[in-house]
Amino acid sequence: MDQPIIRIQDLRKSFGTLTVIDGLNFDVMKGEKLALIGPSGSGKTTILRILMTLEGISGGRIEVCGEPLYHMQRHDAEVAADEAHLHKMRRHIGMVFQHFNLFPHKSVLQNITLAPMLTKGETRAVAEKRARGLLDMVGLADKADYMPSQLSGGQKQRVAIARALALQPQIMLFDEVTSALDPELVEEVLEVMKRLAAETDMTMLLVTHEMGFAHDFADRVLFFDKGRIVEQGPPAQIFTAPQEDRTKSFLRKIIAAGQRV
Amino acid sequence: MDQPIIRIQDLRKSFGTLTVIDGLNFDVMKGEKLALIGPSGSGKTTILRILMTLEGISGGRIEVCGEPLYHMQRHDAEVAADEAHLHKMRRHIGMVFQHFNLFPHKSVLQNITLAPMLTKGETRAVAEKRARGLLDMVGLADKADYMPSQLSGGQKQRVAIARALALQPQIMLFDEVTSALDPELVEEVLEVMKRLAAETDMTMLLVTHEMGFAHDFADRVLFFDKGRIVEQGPPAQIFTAPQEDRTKSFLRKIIAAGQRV
Amino acid sequence: DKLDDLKEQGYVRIAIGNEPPYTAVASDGKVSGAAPDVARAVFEKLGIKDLEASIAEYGAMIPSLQAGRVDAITAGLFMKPERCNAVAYSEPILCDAEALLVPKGNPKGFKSYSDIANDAAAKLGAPGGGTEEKLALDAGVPRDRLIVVPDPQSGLKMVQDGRIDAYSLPVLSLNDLLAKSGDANLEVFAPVEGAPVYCDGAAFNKNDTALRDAFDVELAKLKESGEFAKIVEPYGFSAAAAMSTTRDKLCAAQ
Amino acid sequence: MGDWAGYLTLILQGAWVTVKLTLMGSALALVVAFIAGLGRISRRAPVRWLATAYIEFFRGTSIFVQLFWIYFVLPMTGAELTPMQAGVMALGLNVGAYGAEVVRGAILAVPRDQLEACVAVNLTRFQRMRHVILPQALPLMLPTFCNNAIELLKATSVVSLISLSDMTFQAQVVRSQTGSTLMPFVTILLLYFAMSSAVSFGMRRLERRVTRGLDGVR
Amino acid sequence: MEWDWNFAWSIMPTLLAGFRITLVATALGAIVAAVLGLVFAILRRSPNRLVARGTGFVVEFIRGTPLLVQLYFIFYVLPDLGLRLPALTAGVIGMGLHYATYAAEVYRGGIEAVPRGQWEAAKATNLTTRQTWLHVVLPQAVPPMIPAMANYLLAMFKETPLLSAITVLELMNQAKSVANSSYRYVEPMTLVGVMFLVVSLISVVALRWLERRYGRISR
Ligand SMILES: Nc1ncnc2c1ncn2[C@@H]1O[C@H](COP(=O)(O)OP(=O)(O)OP(=O)(O)O)[C@@H](O)[C@H]1O
Ligand SMILES: Nc1ncnc2c1ncn2[C@@H]1O[C@H](COP(=O)(O)OP(=O)(O)OP(=O)(O)O)[C@@H](O)[C@H]1O
Ligand SMILES: [Mg+2]
Ligand SMILES: [Mg+2]
Repeated sequence: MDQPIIRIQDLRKSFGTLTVIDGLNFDVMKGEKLALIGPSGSGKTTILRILMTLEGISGGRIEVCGEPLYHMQRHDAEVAADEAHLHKMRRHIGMVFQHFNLFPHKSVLQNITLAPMLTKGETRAVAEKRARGLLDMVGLADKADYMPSQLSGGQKQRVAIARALALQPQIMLFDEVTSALDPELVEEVLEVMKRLAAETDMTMLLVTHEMGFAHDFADRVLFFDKGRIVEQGPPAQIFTAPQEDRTKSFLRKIIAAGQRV
Repeated sequence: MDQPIIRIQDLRKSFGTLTVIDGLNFDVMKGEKLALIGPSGSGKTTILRILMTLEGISGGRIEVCGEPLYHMQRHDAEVAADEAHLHKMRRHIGMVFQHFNLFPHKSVLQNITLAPMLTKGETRAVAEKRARGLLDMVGLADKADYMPSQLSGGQKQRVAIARALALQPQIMLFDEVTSALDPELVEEVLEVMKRLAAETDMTMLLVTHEMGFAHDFADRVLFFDKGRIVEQGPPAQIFTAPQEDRTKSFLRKIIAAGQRV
Repeated sequence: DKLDDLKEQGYVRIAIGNEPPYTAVASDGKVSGAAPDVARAVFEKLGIKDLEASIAEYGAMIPSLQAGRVDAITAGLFMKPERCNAVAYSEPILCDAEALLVPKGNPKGFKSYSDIANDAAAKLGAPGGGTEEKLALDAGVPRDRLIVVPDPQSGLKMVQDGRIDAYSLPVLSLNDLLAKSGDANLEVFAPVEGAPVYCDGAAFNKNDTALRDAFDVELAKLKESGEFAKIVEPYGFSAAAAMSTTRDKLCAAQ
Repeated sequence: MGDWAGYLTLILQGAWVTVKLTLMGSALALVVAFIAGLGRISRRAPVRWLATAYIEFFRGTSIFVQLFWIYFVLPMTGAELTPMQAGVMALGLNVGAYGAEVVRGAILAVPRDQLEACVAVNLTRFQRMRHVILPQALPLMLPTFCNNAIELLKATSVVSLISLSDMTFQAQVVRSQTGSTLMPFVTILLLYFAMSSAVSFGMRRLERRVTRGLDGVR
Repeated sequence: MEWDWNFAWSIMPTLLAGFRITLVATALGAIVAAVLGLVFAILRRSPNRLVARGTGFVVEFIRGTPLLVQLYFIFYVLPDLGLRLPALTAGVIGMGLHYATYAAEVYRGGIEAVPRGQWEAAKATNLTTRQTWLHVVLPQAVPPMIPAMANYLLAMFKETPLLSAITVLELMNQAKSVANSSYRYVEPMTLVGVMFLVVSLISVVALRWLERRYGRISR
């Protein structure tokens, strides 16, 4: 078997006195599509944010692409990572946020080309070429020169996906990328993501409340509660034959609220 | 047949140059439960806001409980209503908002008793007694002394419903009361509303994207597009055998996005 | 009339400057100095026991009088024709000549305002709108070399710091200033050549000439009795100078 | 050269005048700020114009000029004010104009939702303001009010123009009488700083009291 | 005291000369304040506790004490310590320093108003700290600051009369000189008031425009 691309060992995270993640372990294989589901406050977002280095850790160890994320070697000892190490590691990872977080003062095209030009030293021509390709893929080829404020939520989110892809990370993190969208706009974003999952061998971690989408998208589903994995397995098993009571009751409620026509 | 409790005649509403409602006509019977559905921007919220007198009208006429809402008699002529007339008419109507709009500086109990004490001159004792009864009904009897910030979204919305009910209006308006809630919390609010619909003969107008709930809740469904009623009828007909193309395509999209497990 | 009002009220409000020896404020806040002391003596004779002295900027004094905020000014506000038009002066009280505060040995040899006007690099400090400013301007000192100094202490400091080459005030003011500073590197050149001796008087509102006349009567008695000299001479002022001239002369002078 | 202790007392007397000016000026400013701030958002156009004229005038001209007018020009119209009254009036009206904008801003910053909720439960205009809008606007105003109070404290030093013996003025007197520049100025710098620190300390405590129970709202 | 048009007219050239100095002092002071304010704002965010706290204290001290006293200090006390500044320079530095403490607050507010999501997006696209500031944060933080900065510019303009205390011959000082030598106060003082008012009213219109132009950024 391959080396896992993400390895989480005994991860702990507290905010002040509140322990949000307490001794978490799991591995992710290269190319795997993972869906993280679970009730509000169970720590799903926190895990993605930790992987993106937006949040520090309180304990444990994470390896990404075979290298420790929050630690580094110095004079034969392993010490806490500095900003330079984090910067290097972030090359491997991209993230799409619930609220898009586009740069409002830059055009759609500039949103996508900014980081490649600055962090990889790409020329404008190269960066723009790839950006246009990505915009084409997310179905927004004609919106390159729009400002984010001129786009609908669904369009914004598709730009955000293109922006993250532009850096060609090996791992993509998606945090409830449709939950801030009007119901009618959800579909267009999920469409893009489904295609992405099918066409690339990128590793993907997805946090979502859209159970149907999680089902179609994921190779493996992790059900979280209170910062721990309660149950995991292939979607067919989790959604149709959950083992744990907590999983069952969660799915029952979601279904009652969501599936109403 | 009874006199309708709401009668909307040739209603027009523009924001600046944008005409949002253009020649709308419909009546609501006493005790009727109406669901307003339709795509984003079709004017559903605007209609409720006009009924609540949060927005003025640009033309047409509305009668509530047999009296004109935006007009009044003065010296034998009908003139635009003044604040005093609106104040009088608002007695008949209550509204629950998408974002709850609780008063953050008042406790749950005070949120409910404030208006009855101020507008109807009820004593604290009377107002609190009814408030506690209402809190009991919405399942929050033990939260009377909490501040809104200490409640979950679902709890906030149930308080907001109790607050509107405390004034004992004849007509209740609900504008997407669950769309700002976490999926797991939607059910508890819909539960309360279902009970309310079953137990009282209050007239209710509901704007929602929860088609399942609209189906269970309403006596009649109005499908709006671009400020006009495209189609109306009993839920069974609208949801299972829509006549208009616009209705069909709308329902198809909503179903694709919503029904995923 | 005004005098009766003041008697009834029991006190008179005067404006004084913040410039020893015309004014002195003791560390307990008690106001003395030549100008208030004379005023106190005269008003006592007029039957008004108390003096309520408030320190004001020179520039604010005449407006205060005109606005009825004070009943009189006794502050070393020298009589000059324009001022005589603006207020009603008593007979002369405190007389003094103009002087220059300069570095020790008067290195640039300033003896008159025209000396300063002729030295293209020289800067002169003087109170804004004061007699010295007017004399210097008349002697041809250009506006941009004539620095408006807010108060004597600032003027002293500016000479010490070399910001100005000379600072002009009446002789006694500068003497007092220099004595207090204890600075051996400065000296007072007095009197400025070509500058007349000026005298101040108590200034009243133009409408209160009756009060002014009453004041004059008592002031004359005070001068006669020698009491006047006893008050002003300890401060360094010459009683004889004040008694040798009159308001009419001073107000007519150019 | 002299008796430092005595002259220090003189400066402290000035400090007392400064404190009185600050307290009374702030009280006046507060009242004026609410009147003009509410006037600014009145439904009646003439009230709005009046409030706007007052605010723009007092924010537009320098406090020196205002002080001068109030002290020297107003008496000619028959209104006789003591220097203290004139000082308080100038400071209060000047800072009140700034405060009015704070009041207006804070009221407008209360989310529109709240106003709509008030309409939906049928409160009258006065009830909305009194029970819902102002209680929420107040905590938003306090930090700026604190700054305004400190501005007012600092502005008291200009009253020396109208011969009020405030702290700065007394320092000038001491400077003339003793010939020392350093000592009086250092003393009053420290005293001013102590006063402004006291103002911000008091305001912070007040703020904590007013915002209690409002946590997590905004 | 009656209003005398002839007199008012005759003193206009003098007052306008003072007005020029007032404008020069304001402009120079504004530049000092803008630059120094940024320095204060950055030092206050320094990871070095001592630097951050020390700057914080200095800023609080300057902001808690009157500009007038600070001007006296700079002009009359600093020469004792060997630093003798010309009057206008001292005034510009004094005003600049004083208003820099306000500008620092504006910078801080503008920076904090940039949503956290923007910092996070910058990190997620792996920009360095410098790149984040330069390309993401400052372009969003600066435009909303402009109205507040303009406001302080106006406030500073109105405080220039304080410079008369350190012998700068600005508008108010000229007016006082005129008043002292002519014994007419109403005309010069009123004219000064009118000049201030005219500038302020023009500024208010300009400010409104700036607020509309830069006050809000659509996200
Ligand atoms: N910056 C923070 N400071 C304090 N507590 C935090 C912070 N971020 C998250 N938390 C807490 O950590 C817990 C887990 O939060 P997290 O956002 O990871 O949950 P989640 O599973 O993503 O929930 P949701 O489905 O609502 O997004 C919650 O209790 C939350 O309140
Ligand atoms: N205050 C306003 N000013 C200008 N336009 C407005 C205003 N309020 C609503 N509109 C416009 O009126 C139209 C109808 O809005 P409305 O909120 O009633 O739609 P809706 O059917 O409730 O949509 P949604 O499902 O998104 O809530 C929209 O185009 C909206 O942009
Ligand atoms: Mg989350
Ligand atoms: Mg709506």
